[in-house]
Amino acid sequence: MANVELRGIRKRYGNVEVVHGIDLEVRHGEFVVFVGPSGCGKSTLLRMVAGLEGISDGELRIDGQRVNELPPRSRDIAMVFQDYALYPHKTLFENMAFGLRLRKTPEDEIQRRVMDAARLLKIEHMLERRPAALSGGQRQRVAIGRAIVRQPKVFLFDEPLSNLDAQLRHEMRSEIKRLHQRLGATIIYVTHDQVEAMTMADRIAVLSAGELMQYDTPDAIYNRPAALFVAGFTGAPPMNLVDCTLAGGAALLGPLRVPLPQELAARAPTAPLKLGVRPENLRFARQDGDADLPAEVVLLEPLGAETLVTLKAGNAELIARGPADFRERPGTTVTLHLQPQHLHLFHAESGSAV
Amino acid sequence: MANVELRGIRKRYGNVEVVHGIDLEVRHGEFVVFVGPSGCGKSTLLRMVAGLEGISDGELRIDGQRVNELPPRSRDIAMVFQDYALYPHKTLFENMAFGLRLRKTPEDEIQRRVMDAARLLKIEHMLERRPAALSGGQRQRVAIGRAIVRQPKVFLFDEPLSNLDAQLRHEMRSEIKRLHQRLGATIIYVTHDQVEAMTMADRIAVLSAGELMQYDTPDAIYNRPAALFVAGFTGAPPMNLVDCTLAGGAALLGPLRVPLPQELAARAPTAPLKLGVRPENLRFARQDGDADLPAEVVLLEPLGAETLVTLKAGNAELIARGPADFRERPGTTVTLHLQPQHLHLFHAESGSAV
Amino acid sequence: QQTTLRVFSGGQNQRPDLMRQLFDKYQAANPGVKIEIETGGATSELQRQYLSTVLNAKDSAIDVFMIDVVNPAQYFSSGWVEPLNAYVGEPASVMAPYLPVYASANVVDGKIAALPAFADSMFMYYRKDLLAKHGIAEPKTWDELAAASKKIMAAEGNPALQGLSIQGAPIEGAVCTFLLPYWSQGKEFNDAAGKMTLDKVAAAKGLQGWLGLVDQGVMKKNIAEVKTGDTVNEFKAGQVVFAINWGFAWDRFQGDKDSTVQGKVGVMPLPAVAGGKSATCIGGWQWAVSAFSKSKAEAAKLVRYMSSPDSAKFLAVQGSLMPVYPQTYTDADVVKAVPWFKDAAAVVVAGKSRPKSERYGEVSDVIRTTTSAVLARTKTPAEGVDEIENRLRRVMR
Amino acid sequence: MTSPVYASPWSGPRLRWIAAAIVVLNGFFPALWILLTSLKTEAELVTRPITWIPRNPTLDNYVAAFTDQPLLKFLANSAAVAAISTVVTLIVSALAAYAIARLNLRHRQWILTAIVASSMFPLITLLVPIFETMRGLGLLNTYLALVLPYTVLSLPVCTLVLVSFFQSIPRDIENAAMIDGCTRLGALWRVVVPLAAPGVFTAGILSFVNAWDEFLLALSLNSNPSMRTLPVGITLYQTEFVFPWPVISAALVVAIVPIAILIAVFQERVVSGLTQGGLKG
Amino acid sequence: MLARLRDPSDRLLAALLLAPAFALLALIVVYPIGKLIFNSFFDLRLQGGGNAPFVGLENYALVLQDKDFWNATWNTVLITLVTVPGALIMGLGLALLANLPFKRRWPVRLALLLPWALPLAFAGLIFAWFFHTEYGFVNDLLSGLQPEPTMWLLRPNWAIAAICLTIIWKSSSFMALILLAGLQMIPNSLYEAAEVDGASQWQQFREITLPMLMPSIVVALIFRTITALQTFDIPYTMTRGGPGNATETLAMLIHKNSIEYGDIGYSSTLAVFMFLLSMAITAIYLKRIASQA
Ligand SMILES: Nc1ncnc2c1ncn2[C@@H]1O[C@H](COP(=O)(O)OP(=O)(O)OP(=O)(O)O)[C@@H](O)[C@H]1O
Ligand SMILES: Nc1ncnc2c1ncn2[C@@H]1O[C@H](COP(=O)(O)OP(=O)(O)OP(=O)(O)O)[C@@H](O)[C@H]1O
Ligand SMILES: [Mg+2]
Ligand SMILES: [Mg+2]
Repeated sequence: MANVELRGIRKRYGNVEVVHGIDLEVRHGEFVVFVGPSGCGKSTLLRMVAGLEGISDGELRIDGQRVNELPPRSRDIAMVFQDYALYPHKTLFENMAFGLRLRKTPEDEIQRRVMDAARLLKIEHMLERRPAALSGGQRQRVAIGRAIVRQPKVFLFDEPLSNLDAQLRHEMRSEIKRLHQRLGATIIYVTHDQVEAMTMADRIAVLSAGELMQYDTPDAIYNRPAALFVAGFTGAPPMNLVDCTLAGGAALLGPLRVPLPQELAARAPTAPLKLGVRPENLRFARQDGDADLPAEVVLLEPLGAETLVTLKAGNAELIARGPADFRERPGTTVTLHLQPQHLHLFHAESGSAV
Repeated sequence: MANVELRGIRKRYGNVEVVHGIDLEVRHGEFVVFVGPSGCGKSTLLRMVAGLEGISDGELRIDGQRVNELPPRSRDIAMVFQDYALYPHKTLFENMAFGLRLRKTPEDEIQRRVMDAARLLKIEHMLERRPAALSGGQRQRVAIGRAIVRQPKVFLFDEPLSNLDAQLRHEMRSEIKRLHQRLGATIIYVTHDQVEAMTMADRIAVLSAGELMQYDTPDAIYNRPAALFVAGFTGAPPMNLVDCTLAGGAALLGPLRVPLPQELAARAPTAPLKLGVRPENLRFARQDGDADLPAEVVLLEPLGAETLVTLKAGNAELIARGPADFRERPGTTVTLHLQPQHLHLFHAESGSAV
Repeated sequence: QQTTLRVFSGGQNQRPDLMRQLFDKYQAANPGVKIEIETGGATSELQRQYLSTVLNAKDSAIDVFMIDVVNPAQYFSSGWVEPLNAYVGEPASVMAPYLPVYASANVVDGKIAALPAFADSMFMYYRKDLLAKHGIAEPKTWDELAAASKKIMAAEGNPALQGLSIQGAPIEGAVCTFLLPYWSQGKEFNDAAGKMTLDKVAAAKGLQGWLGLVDQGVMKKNIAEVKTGDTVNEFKAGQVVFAINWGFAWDRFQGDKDSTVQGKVGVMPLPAVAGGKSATCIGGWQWAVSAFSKSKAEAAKLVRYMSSPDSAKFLAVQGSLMPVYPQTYTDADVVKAVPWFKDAAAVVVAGKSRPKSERYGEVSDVIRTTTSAVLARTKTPAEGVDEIENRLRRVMR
Repeated sequence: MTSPVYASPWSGPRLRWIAAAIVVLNGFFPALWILLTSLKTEAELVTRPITWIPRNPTLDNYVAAFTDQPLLKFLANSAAVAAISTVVTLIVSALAAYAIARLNLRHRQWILTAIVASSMFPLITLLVPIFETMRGLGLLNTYLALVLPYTVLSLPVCTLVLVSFFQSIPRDIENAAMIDGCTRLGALWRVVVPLAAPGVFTAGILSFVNAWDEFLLALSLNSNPSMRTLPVGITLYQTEFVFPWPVISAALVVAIVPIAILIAVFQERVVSGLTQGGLKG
Repeated sequence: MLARLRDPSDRLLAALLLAPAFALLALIVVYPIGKLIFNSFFDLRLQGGGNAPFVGLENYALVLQDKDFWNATWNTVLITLVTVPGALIMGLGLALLANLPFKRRWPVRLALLLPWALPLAFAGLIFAWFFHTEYGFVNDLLSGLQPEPTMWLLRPNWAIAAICLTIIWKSSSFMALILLAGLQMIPNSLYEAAEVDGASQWQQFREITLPMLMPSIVVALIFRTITALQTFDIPYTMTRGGPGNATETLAMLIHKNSIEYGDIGYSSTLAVFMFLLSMAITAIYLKRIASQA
């Protein structure tokens, strides 16, 4: 258990700066998830925390102590690598036991811990194999196992579940949460999976092109995105964002008029704006206080549990989550209902929330 | 465009058989998705189709012609590897151009196609880099690019989007579908992502431990799972499955009683059964004709767009999808509503659907 | 009809440059013959290696080659050299004009195995200037030599100065190092039939003599490391009073740019043990015709020419190579060109040939290895002599 | 490739320079000694105390080296023989190594053993039969007479080196090439060999130097002065009794310099760690 | 047919790929080795004009009774036992040093290679000179430390030591070359994983570097052992096997018997023994290699 502070952290590869000064604190025992588009610098950041990449600028502190110069092995961390980085010459058992052996853990303790992890990860029957004889998901599980058998101050997970099926992913998610609770460990976790981010995180850091866009609780990130980027990045599908202007307490989308809640309208400037609404807040069934928006169905994507409906309202393309049994054919016009309290406004230029 | 037939395909590694006789046909221009738990043999199957693994038994036909002995190069396929398998010594451009160069495609054509793919994949500004200087997701995109610049008869994709963020993944999904439509290519696609499977597939093949469990349209897989395994594997979270017995046209879950639709009850035997209901069909708002089920809230997992609610009904643990604003605290008792037509029954022993 | 003869003429020591000139003359006189020279490895070891590969494979690429004076018996019994009787005549007449040692060395089982090309011998070189400066006469016995050395060394006060330099490394020269003091006691190593007649006491005494010189500081402690070239270089550098070495050394002492002893070098017969007689080791090279040659008659003719008195004179005048004919030493042209030959003649004539054996390789190996080991003091002289006897008893029957 | 920058005892610049100094001194010392010797006179060698730096540096020895013997001719012959045999060795051993490393051969051990065992007989005992073979083929005094045996000489070690390197190339990368349209050999040539570059380079250097230095065969198979190689040529400076170190040192320097240049040039081109970054796990 | 050659089955492909290697081996070594073994059953001496009586295994019996053979075998084994591990350790050290991230690597790598590029016989001569009692730089360096110059090459134990040192110097280069290439093939990510697992530099070396390098080490060891068993040039040029035959190796004995003594039958027999020795010693390694393959 430890806290991790990033102060003005930068990373340059040659002349190219890929991380542009990140300030962020992970508290004792906190579970922080990094999300952001591919290539935005999540792995780089994690690797800098681990000590595997030099820090070009800024300061990294663990438990208040500057560790920029500390080698990884002295930082007491465990990490699941995005590319696994298993030891090809060791069996699965030895892959997982390695960190413990280095710490001179008693043999029976090693046995116990590795077997526990293996059982958890459903790889207990292949402990004598080498990584080459495993499937992708199995390798990933070994990589997780290697991290969790140890009990370090900080866990770093780089997309640890990306190659697992939904079922297993669900289980692993719970297990990692349980691990977090049991050990009270500090965890930094990179993922592309919205569900993982939402369910596991105490706080989510949203990164974009090497910059920190928002760092807050899942609820805040989802419901009160501080920036256009965050709004457009979270949710699957993400928030619908439509150009609009303000007139008389309502947003104008071309010919369409969407009334806004009083205090939101009051705050908003007259400059060009973006109106944001999440797909699940575009509803086909009317409730009290809803604003109405006529739209044409463009495309249906049945997902089993629900149907993603792409619609055209004025010039704007919107995606709504419809029920699994949504049956309107493309081309028909329906009325969308939206609740004013679920509307978001952003400055079109600066991207910041109104 | 080609059709691919698998006839009694088996694969043994040494003494261990990992694929136990798969029969399956992919039609001309069809988009087939393989899903199944980690380690069930999806990659192995794909690699056998590609000609990278020997076929221990059975016959593989492409366009009616037996190709068991044909080298990969002569099968006119492209493949995205689960572990990317980029050429570390070539730049991204050359990674993608390699297949075209081997086919003596004219230089300007190569330029054009590679640039197109790169633009699509948003990697056009790093074409001169080597794979080592890329993030995980960027590497994955290169791997996709390498496959799509060629225009082969069959595309094989092994979890091509697992390291991409939701946004990009959404775009790539559309692109791959568009590619499929434009080229009319036959595609076999492995994924763990339910959304991908549901939205992209013409047909889904569900595999378990080297066996084909069901091979049907997404709708059928989701709504009419032929086997317990399929039901338990699809959906995120998957279908709730609860032990039950049959009595008087209703399913008995210990003390609780769930009325079944007439004709389902008629078909069902008296042997031990499993009752299946998908999380989205466990509702908190009552509709006409619903059956009621009292349950205790155990855990809430807010996902932003919705909340996963774990409940205890009798001895059974159930997961329901609640609205984003679901606010009942754990410990409170609620009434679940389920529609009889969304209930599934399975033989507890054989696993087959009633 | 043109005949091409390929001649293998070792390295620089065999003076391929001079041989070429002779060949050119021969070609001029015999228009049907063309002669090509092939030079092999520069040392007799490398030559042996090359020749044994080629001849062992019964290759006809070489028609004529040069061999060391110790080798005719060995090559003859290997069937590598063509007996020349049929081409040049019987030994009794053909060999008579040569120096007797060479005449006998080249006749094996009554067959002429090769014809002498030029002679060589171990000489005792000394610093005329130093002996003169300290008023010392040429020593006649080893004891006198030791005394003379010590006197000069003490007087000169040069710590680098050695009294005597010989070859103690396990090279062919060490065979002579063993034989010289042994012979100088009037003993023979073998009889005319090649059977060993080793007097172990005398042999041990000879070796002990060398060690005595080391102990007295006349020779250096690491004498077992010294090779022929070391002696030459050290003498050239003015660090040696007496040096035993082959004939070629003279030119190096007198002719080399970096020699510090030009004009200060004398040659004398080797000392003897008190009551014994001076003896030295001869060397030199012989012309042989390959048994696998396709033009043996032509080759034999060439060999005959190369071994003729005219050729000997040419080689002596042009290259200071020692003649194999006694009368050439006194030839006016020769004496004029190479004045020191008048001193050399006596030494060469008194020279003895190393044991003549068809297994000379083994004989030489045993003697030189053991001698060097004794000089390195890893064996006592008595042990060394025992070993030589044991090992060679079977070989030299 | 990124290299870790965390503090490691060897990454300190000072220690790194010490390390470099050790390696360089160890490797260069005798060569340096030769270089210094090549600038000395013969007499200087037998003076005591010994001199390290030549008192009167002279290039005479180099002049002698080039005029006493056709050193350039030797150089050219050596270069030709070494280059040709390196190419042949690399091709032959890469093919064999690929078969051993990648194809599921049942008698792999025996194939390996046979190849390795061929290097277990001392060359000297095989010399005469090899000579006979070459004579039989009419190859004496041609480059080929040396190229063939040199290839065989380096074949075992190169094959084994390449086997171990090929094995460490991930199969999937080769698979990708086959899917992209390469034949097996195409994949070997275009992907496996470049990725095994350090190994191929090593094998190449091994066989080049083997050929460059070989003496015994060169002495016996190519006796024609115009076909002589450098090591044999250098021995020609010595005579039966005298070993002119300064001139021979000069010739040795001339013999070593091309190799040094070759290595320096190639070295910078063989980028290390090429295998990295292609794979996920 | 052509198509069949373009895409042959594994077995055909293997045959095609191995064909050039085995053809060359057949051409260059099979006949010579056959002849060698054949000769070992004859009392074949060059002197005597080549009529060689068949003697069956007599040569083999003679070898076993030959003091010189046992002496040479002992020296050879001793040199092997000292120089193979010596060269491995030194080569590994050099390779590790040379693998450090220098900006310009070639001077270091060149230094690594030079000893090996120096022709073997000349390396022996140069080191013999270094160890020369009077003109060698070793005694020059030690001149203050010893009252009297040591005669390195004239004392059996020192001579062996000097020879071993020279061989190690010379052959560690070969080792380092192979190991350096092996080092370059180890993915950096493994070190990263080990770092994170908490491995110290030494532990990383033991747990990652060594095992990953093992294939290269084994290859290097096989050939180093084989060449060590054939040690010839260096002792030959440094001591000629002296003093006495204190530093005579098997290969020198074979050379002596064939070139100097012309005893082809006997030297062939010695060569067969040497082969058996090599086989016995390398069998262990070969097994390892084969199991890796
Ligand atoms: N070389 C091998 N030797 C033995 N077993 C192997 C080998 N390669 C794969 N397997 C096993 O074969 C099974 C199928 O592997 P495959 O890679 O096809 O799984 P997958 O369905 O792609 O899984 P994932 O989703 O995790 O990638 C796995 O259980 C794996 O452990
Ligand atoms: N060695 C390098 N040289 C130059 N640029 C690099 C290097 N390594 C990474 N980058 C760049 O740095 C950026 C950040 O990479 P990083 O791996 O941190 O991304 P990421 O957020 O983890 O992405 P992903 O989700 O795709 O894994 C990327 O744009 C990548 O191209
Ligand atoms: Mg990443
Ligand atoms: Mg897989």
